[in-house]
Amino acid sequence: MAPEMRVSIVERLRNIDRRVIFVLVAAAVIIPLLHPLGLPLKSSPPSSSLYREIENLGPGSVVLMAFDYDPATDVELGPMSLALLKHCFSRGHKVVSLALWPMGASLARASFAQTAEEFGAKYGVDYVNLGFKAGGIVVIDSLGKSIHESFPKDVDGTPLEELPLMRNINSYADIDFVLGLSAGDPGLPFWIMIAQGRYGKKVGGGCTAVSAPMLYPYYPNQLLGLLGGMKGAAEYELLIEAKGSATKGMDAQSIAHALIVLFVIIGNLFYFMGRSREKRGGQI
Amino acid sequence: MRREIPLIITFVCGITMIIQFFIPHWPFSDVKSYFQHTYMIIAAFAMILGICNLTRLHIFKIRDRRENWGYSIVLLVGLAIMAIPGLFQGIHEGTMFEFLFKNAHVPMNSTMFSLLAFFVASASYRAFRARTFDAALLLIAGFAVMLGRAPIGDTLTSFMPEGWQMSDLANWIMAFPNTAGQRAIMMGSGLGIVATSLRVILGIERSYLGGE
Amino acid sequence: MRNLSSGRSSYSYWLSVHVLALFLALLISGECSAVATPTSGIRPGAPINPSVKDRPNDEGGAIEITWEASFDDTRGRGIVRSYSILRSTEAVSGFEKVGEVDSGRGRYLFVDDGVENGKRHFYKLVSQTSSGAISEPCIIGPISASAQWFHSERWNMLIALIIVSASVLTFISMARKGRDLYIRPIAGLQAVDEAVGRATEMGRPVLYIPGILDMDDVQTIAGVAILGRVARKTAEYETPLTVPVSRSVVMSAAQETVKEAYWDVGKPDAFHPEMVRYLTDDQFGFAAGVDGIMLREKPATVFFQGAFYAESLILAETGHSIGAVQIAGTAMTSQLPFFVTACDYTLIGEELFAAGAYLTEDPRLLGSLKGQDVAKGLAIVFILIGIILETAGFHWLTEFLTVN
Amino acid sequence: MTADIGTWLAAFLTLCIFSFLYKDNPFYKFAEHLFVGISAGYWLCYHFWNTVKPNLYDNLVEKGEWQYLLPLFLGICMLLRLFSKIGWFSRWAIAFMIGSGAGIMIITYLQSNFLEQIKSTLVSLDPAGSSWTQVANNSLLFIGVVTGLVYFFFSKAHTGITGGVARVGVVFLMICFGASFGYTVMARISLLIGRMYFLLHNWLGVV
Repeated sequence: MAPEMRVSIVERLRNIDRRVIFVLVAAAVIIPLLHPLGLPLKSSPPSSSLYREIENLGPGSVVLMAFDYDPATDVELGPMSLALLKHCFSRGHKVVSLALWPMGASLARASFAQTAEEFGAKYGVDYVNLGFKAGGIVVIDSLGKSIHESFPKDVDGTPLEELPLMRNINSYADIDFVLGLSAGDPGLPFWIMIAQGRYGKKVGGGCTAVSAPMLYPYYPNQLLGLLGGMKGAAEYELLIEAKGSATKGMDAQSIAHALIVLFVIIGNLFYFMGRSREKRGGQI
Repeated sequence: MRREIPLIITFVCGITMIIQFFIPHWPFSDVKSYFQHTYMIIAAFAMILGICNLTRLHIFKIRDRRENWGYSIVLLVGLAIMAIPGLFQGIHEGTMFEFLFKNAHVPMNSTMFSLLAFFVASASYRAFRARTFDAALLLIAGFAVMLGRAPIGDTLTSFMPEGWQMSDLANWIMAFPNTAGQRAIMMGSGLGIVATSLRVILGIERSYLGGE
Repeated sequence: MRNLSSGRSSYSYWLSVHVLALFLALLISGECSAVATPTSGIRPGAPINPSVKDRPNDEGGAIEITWEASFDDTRGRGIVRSYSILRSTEAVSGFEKVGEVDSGRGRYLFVDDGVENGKRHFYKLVSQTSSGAISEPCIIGPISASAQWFHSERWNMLIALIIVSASVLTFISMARKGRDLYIRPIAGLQAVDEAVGRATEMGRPVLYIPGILDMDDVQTIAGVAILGRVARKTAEYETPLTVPVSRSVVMSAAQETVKEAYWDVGKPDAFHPEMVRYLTDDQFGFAAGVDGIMLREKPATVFFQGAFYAESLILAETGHSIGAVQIAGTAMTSQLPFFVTACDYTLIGEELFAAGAYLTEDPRLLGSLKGQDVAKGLAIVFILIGIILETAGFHWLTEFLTVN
Repeated sequence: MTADIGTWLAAFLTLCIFSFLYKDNPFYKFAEHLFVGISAGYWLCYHFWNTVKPNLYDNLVEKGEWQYLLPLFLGICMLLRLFSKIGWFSRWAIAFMIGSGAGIMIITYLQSNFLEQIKSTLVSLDPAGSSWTQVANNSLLFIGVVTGLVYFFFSKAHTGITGGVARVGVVFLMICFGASFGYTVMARISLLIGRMYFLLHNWLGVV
């Protein structure tokens, strides 16, 4: 190949239309979703320990599940909520959900709708959605006194007294495990601080990949288990042997990572090739 | 009057907020949340100003038939179909507001957010280059963390002993050099914020009131 | 002020309590846990060494109850499921439950924050098993809650505040008196004039984004301050300026600032309030809107000065795609890498706050920068001394720096 | 393929926004303007139902807490901007926000960005108490923080010793930027997967 031609190819690749990159990124995500590769996945210790904790609760235990996120992070936390609910229902646990984020209540509703039927769980008997309440840490603290006072009605406006499950549940004392799914503030750190720190409850949960490093220091002493980002959700799906959207997403995640690393390498390669030509006085 | 009263208000509010941190006794115990409520309420009223500004700009655009004026109609319609039911019907489940939030706002919001994946890729290709020594360091650190955070990193370095693999390198970078750098930036900008706030409270920095 | 706030001062009250309370207290306090008489099921041991005190450094209304695990807690025979805390204004009767804490720890702390200030209270503490058997009660008190006038654990903050403020204010006053202060050049700021000039030559507008947070954030204040200087330049050169904002209050402040700049330069007619445009409070709605403005108005120069989150890269990459010169500045550490890689110049952290001072060359602002340097120097000295002390095994400095 | 009208709307708008990646086009312009309009409407209602109603109306009218007349007054001051002659009243409200914001910032940042950070840097360099790698890592942390701080000195030119030390500081800053960059890449990809999954699963039903 003539050196001039090589220069022009290198030069063209150096200043490649970024839309080519966009197409490759899209392909790296779409193709693995359509045709899963089944790359091996193993669960990390924080995920496994959360699984063990839920597994070891006696049947009929009450799990308080906090939906502290909104639709923007549903992609990471939604699959976690489904996997955790499936696990709880399959073990015969009762689930009480609430939300410290306004949109969390309807996300909880959607997650229950996708899981309850499969396990024959009935609203009001096996699970209850208390809905949203503003106030963050204050709400978490008030549950130690009385859930009925903080949430007199459920998400649909039904008084709690009319829900059989809630007749015997009134404070942390009646709850066996607190699961927090959190996208930020208010979220898991507050549950750890109050429910675990002050009331001695067992606390575990999930968070977005971005906030995982902030929460790792709490594991395993204050936080009994943690699912970090979509990978954490996929690990939990693996543990309960029910593959869902997170598992499907994992292949895409690996391929996309590899692609970006490749971009960095190629970008630098062409950069240096172009530069060495420059030094020799070639045309840019 | 136009200049002095705002400066006095800034000073009094600033000092009060500082004092409340040191005095747990009433009335200072309630000051923080009261002030927070107050400025949330001011911001909510200011929202009306913003909406007026937005509406006026686009009404003018339509009136003057400026370029792309048709899209201004789309914007105003979007605003109206969200705000009118939202204000009168409420924002709970089952309302028009909630339908639009779920099926228009959320998908557009998430899609805008997900554009970042594409931009991260193009920035990696275009700008993540070892042009200088500094840039090379940035690149190497980024590379190590990117690889170390995905299963692929450890696969590539599986010949290394336990504790010396890619994920360990990533963890080490996050824990030490990264923390040190972050901390220096945090301390510097923390001081910058403290000094700027001090100048604001004392009325030395007053550009927000218009001019020096 | 702090009557009854500690166990020791409550001792004097102890003597004056009702005779029956004294009797009960003597009977149970201390080793009230040792008794474990079986009634219905096995009766668990009571909590050990219970004590109460007024919660320190608060506005009153709260009492702290502490105790150690019963012998039958999970560490012992493992039958205690939880501890109940009951409160009354009398020593023998009228107890009402105020809380319950799960077992499984060595030491316990419960805060009862529903107490009236200055009123005497007694507490009853019992441990209970899952079958419902309860221990002998421990009755403690009396105790009353009170408010404090100074937070005794915040001396460190007060001292730090005084030191930092003093060094900043001293140099401001020195600068005011005409003392010459050297300030090193910062690359991004020297480029400001050039960047505005470029837009003028190309006949394209300048786009200025003062972050996405509200006016109560100092980064926004710094961003609006720099906007003032940039607006003077665009007024001088008669270059169009567009300022999209995502908060209405920022819109008002930015309008005032730009208007003032145009008046100062003597070009009031060139100012239009529409230069500052409110888009939406929404993070990505704002990003979408700004992207649209960039693509259609094709600014030659883009400034990002203020607080930015994830939208930083969306904006910076779009700005790059239209070939604009981009000058960014933020103290958001998570977004700095994106600005550093995608923009031409980036003001890192503290440089954003210094920028206002640079561009005006107002001696008072320069003095404040010098004061910040002194504070940084002190921080370095502190770190050096602290590390020597830590290495030598003394931890008091580290403890002193802990803020509660 | 779904028959749900909401999902169709969401899918259409998703594709409109994605079309931006190709170039600016009528679909993107449509979605962008709709998005700005809808989100402005959303935040207006959000502030009304989550701030004005509970914090102002309920406190003032329902509970009769007269101290909430002040926020009402300042809010009205803000609105006076609509009338250019008395628009300067709005400065009172702005001054309130800026003043109280600055006060709270001084405290927050002095604590979290200054004292706490100094404290976390006070690590032991005693090899007797910890391993040599620990001592090396701790020294690195300490050197990074101090040299990074020196970089931010404004009143000293970056020449001579100061220049050398600041140079080391820059090394740490660059590593820190690289690490944050690499770290964020991962989180961003998940978002894209989420959107693609929505299109392929919820809308088209092919996955």
